[in-house]
Order: sequence, then C-alpha cells, then structure tokens
Amino acid sequence: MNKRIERQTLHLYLEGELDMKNASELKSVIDLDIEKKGVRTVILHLDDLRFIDSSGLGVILGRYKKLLPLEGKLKIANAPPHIYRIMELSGLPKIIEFLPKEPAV
Amino acid sequence: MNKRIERQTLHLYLEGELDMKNASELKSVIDLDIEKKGVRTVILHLDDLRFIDSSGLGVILGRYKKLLPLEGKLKIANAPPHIYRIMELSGLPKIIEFLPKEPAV
Amino acid sequence: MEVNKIILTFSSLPQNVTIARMLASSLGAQMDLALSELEELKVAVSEAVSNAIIHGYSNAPDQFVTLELEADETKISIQVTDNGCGIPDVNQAMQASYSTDPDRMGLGFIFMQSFMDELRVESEVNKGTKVLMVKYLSHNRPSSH
Amino acid sequence: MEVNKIILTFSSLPQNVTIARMLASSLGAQMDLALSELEELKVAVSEAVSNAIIHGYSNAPDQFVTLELEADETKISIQVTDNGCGIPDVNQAMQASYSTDPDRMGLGFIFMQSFMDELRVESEVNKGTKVLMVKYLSHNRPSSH
Ligand SMILES: Nc1ncnc2c1ncn2[C@@H]1O[C@H](COP(=O)(O)OP(=O)(O)O)[C@@H](O)[C@H]1O
Ligand SMILES: Nc1ncnc2c1ncn2[C@@H]1O[C@H](COP(=O)(O)OP(=O)(O)O)[C@@H](O)[C@H]1O
Repeated sequence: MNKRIERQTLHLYLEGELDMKNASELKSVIDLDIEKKGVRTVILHLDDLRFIDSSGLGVILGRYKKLLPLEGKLKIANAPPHIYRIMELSGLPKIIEFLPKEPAV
Repeated sequence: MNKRIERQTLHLYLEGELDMKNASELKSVIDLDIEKKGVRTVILHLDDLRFIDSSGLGVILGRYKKLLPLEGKLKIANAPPHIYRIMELSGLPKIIEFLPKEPAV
Repeated sequence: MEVNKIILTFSSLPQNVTIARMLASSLGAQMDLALSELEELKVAVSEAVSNAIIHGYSNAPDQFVTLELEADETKISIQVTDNGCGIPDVNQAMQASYSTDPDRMGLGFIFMQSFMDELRVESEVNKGTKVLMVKYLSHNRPSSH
Repeated sequence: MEVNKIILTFSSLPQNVTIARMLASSLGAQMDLALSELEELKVAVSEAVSNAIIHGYSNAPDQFVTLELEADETKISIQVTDNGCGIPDVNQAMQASYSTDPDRMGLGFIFMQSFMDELRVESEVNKGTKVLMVKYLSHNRPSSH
C-alpha cells in the first residue's frame, strides 16, 4: 500500500486483496491521517486491487462516514471492472464518488 | 503444449506443470510421433515450464531410453534455473544433452 | 467424470481466508468456470469463511473452520462450517443490511445469495453454523437454455 | 505468533496434486520462505502426494489422501497420509533409484529428503502410509548461524 499526502488530500494506492485480513490496517492508516494530519479528502486508487469482499467495502464505507461530519470526502479512482461490479452490488457508487479514469502521467 | 516436426525432429514446447497429472499425456504424444512419424530426435523446450517433479523427470528419461535402441536422441533446451536444479539432483544432465540457450529468432 | 471432493479444515486465522478462497477458485478453474464466475465464487467463500471467524468465533485464533468442496459434472457444492456461537434468528441474519456489528455492512449473505445459485444456512445457538452453497456449471444451468 | 494448522483431505485424483502443492506453497509464502525454498517445498509435497495416489491407491480415484500442514515461528511440518496398500520394507523403499514401478525413477523419497530438513515414513501393509516432513524456517535453521 503506497500513499501520498498533498494539501490535506490523502492518495492511497491499494494492491492485492482487501478482506478481513487487512481491512483493519487500512482503517487505521486512514483514520490516523484524518486525525493527526488533518486530511479531509481521501482518494483510493484501486488500479492494482485484485480482490474485495464485504469486509473491504465496509472499511471504505466507514471512512466515508467518518469524513462526512468533518466536511471531508472519500473518492474512488480506477476500480477494475470486476471490483466495480461488486461495489455496484453493494450500492457504494450511489454514495461515493467514482473518479473517471486518470490519464497516465 | 505446442509442437513442431521438422525432418524427423520433434520440437515440443512444454508449459505450466509437468507432474503425474500430465506426464502420461506427454509420454503418448512423444511415443506416437516416434512410432508413427519416424521421429528420431526429440527436443524439449522448457522456457515456459514452471514445475517438474520425479513423475515428469521419469517420462523424460523414459523417452530418452526409448530412443536409444533406435539410435535417436532426446535433448533439452532452455530449462529455467529452478527446473534445472531439480534435474541436476536427479542426475539427468549426466545422461541427456542440454542445449545452450537459443538466440531468439 | 469422477466426483472430486476436497475438505479443508483450518485455524480461524485471517490469513486462511485467502487460502480458502484460492482453494475454491482452483477447483472452479478445473471445472472451467468463467473468470467472472471465479471472482464471484471467491467472494462467496470469503464471506462465509469471514463470518465463521468474525461472528462464529469472535476472532478467536485457536478454533477451526471447515470448507468442504465437491465438484461433479453439473455443479460445485460448498459447505462452510464453524462450531461457534450460532445464529439465533437465521432469517433476520440473512436480511440485507442486517449486521450485529455496527462497523459491518450486513452484505455477506446478500453476496453469497447473489453469486451462488443456491444458499442454505443451518445454525444452532452455541453449537455453530453451516452455510451450504451450490454453483451450477453453465452448461447445466436451467437459465442457460 | 499463533500456530496455523491446515488439514486438506481430498479425492485421490491427479488434479488434486496441483491443489496440494499450491496449498503448501501458500502457507510457505505466508511464512516468508524464499522462492527457491517454496519450489522445493512444492516438489516434496508433490512427491509424497503422488506416491499416495500412484502407489498407495494404485491410481484408484475414489480414495482419500490427507495433507496436514502446521506452521509455527520455527518450522513448517507436513504430513501426507493414505490408507492404501502400505510399504513392506520402508528402508528399501527409501533407497535412491528403488521403485516397484519400472517406469518410475525411484527419486521421490530422495527429493523429499533433499528438500526438507526432516523426513520420517511410517507404513503398515494394507493399512497405509504416513510421510512426515519438517522444514525449518531460515532464521531458526541450525546451519544458518
Ligand atoms: N458463522 C456465523 N456465526 C454466527 N453468526 C453469524 C455467522 N454468519 C453470520 N452471522 C450473523 O449474521 C449477521 C449477518 O451476516 P452478514 O450478512 O454476513 O453480514 P456482516 O458479516 O456484515 O455482519 C452477522 O452480523 C452475524 O450476526
Ligand atoms: N504411499 C505409498 N504407498 C505405498 N507404497 C509407496 C508409497 N510411497 C512410496 N511407496 C513405495 O516406495 C517406492 C519408492 O518411492 P519413491 O522413492 O517415491 O519412488 P517412485 O515413486 O519413483 O517409485 C515406490 O516405488 C513404492 O513401491
């Protein structure tokens, strides 16, 4: 998991599998940056995410909810099609903003 | 498994895993070409072989032995290092000719 | 074709969820499931096994979960069993969004239901829970013809 | 670290040798074995499981093989068990080049011995065979310091 903070925006690059094994690690990484570094926008880059289940989705939704009262935002970028399908079934795209595919820099 | 026959020489390109699951298939492919097509030289290209165990080595040695009385030959090309190590432990390189790495065509 | 039966019993550790998923997906691949079906199979197994560890055993690492897989020419049957706390009201538990854990989404059973062709849950309080799921192979699925 | 115990029981089918290998190698990867050690672990498991199917059960597809894996902070222990024909003379069977099948190389036990740190074979004719293997993790291996 690579990360980068730029003007209160946390960019997190998720890799591999996001399930009950590492969901709580993702939770603490994000929560710490919100609480200690004043991050108010979190962008999850899912280009290299290969698997997600409801434990992973739960952490994403939870961070979204944590940011709401702080007037912050959570956004998702570059979700691979099979990951997007699972997110869709969970209703996440109705709540969370999905960014259009970034042009390669 | 791709193959190509050129002037009594059978080129076989092995892929994936060679174990008890597919060893007998390899055996019949080679034996049929020896018996029906008059193949006398068999070259096994191992570039894309990822796994071998003693069941796989047994079939290779067996084809070598089958070709001996027919004055034929079996040779091995491009064995990846971890496959070569296992072959070495079995003594195969003392018996069978390993061809030097081919230049890409 | 022969019936292939595979039973995996494993410590209730988070890293074993990966192993359980991989086992199901290897068997699925041998049965020629499409890639998207393999992804769905993995999610369903992941949900059932995670539930056994998280809910059934409250994350205690010294318990055991069993994943039984059986494949024949028509279907893949999957059973996930724990000897944990059990579910008092299975119908309620299977409702969308229902969860006894405020941090969770209550989507586990919904995913199992959406991704598999059959889902059955048997549970007894203080005895444990068994989740049974069936995936029909495409050429045998009623909806495909 | 907790002990992780994984037990796989599977039909005596050739395709399950792949699954058994993959399971051992996943556990090995979680224990941070080096790539070359993972390759060796896979060969050792492949030999023991193939022997159970080929020799123990004479390739009958309706029998069961059990692979037990246990990992703690110092080692990975592996047991492969069949309830097949058994080995009349274990010492003879373990000799290099010894095989009861003229088409085979008699290298299975040699590979298990070379690639694992410990190998023990228990067998009883008409009862079955149990192969026990141990791989020490590098930082705990006597020879590494
Ligand atoms: N194996 C189990 N043992 C005990 N309770 C379970 C088990 N599986 C599910 N449950 C109960 O059913 C509820 C709903 O499960 P599920 O739909 O997977 O959602 P979630 O896991 O997000 O809570 C859980 O919150 C839990 O109370
Ligand atoms: N699980 C088993 N059940 C019965 N016999 C076995 C078993 N494993 C090994 N053997 C016997 O031991 C011999 C030597 O085994 P091995 O060294 O693996 O060589 P190979 O498999 O090439 O014969 C076999 O030929 C067989 O007779």
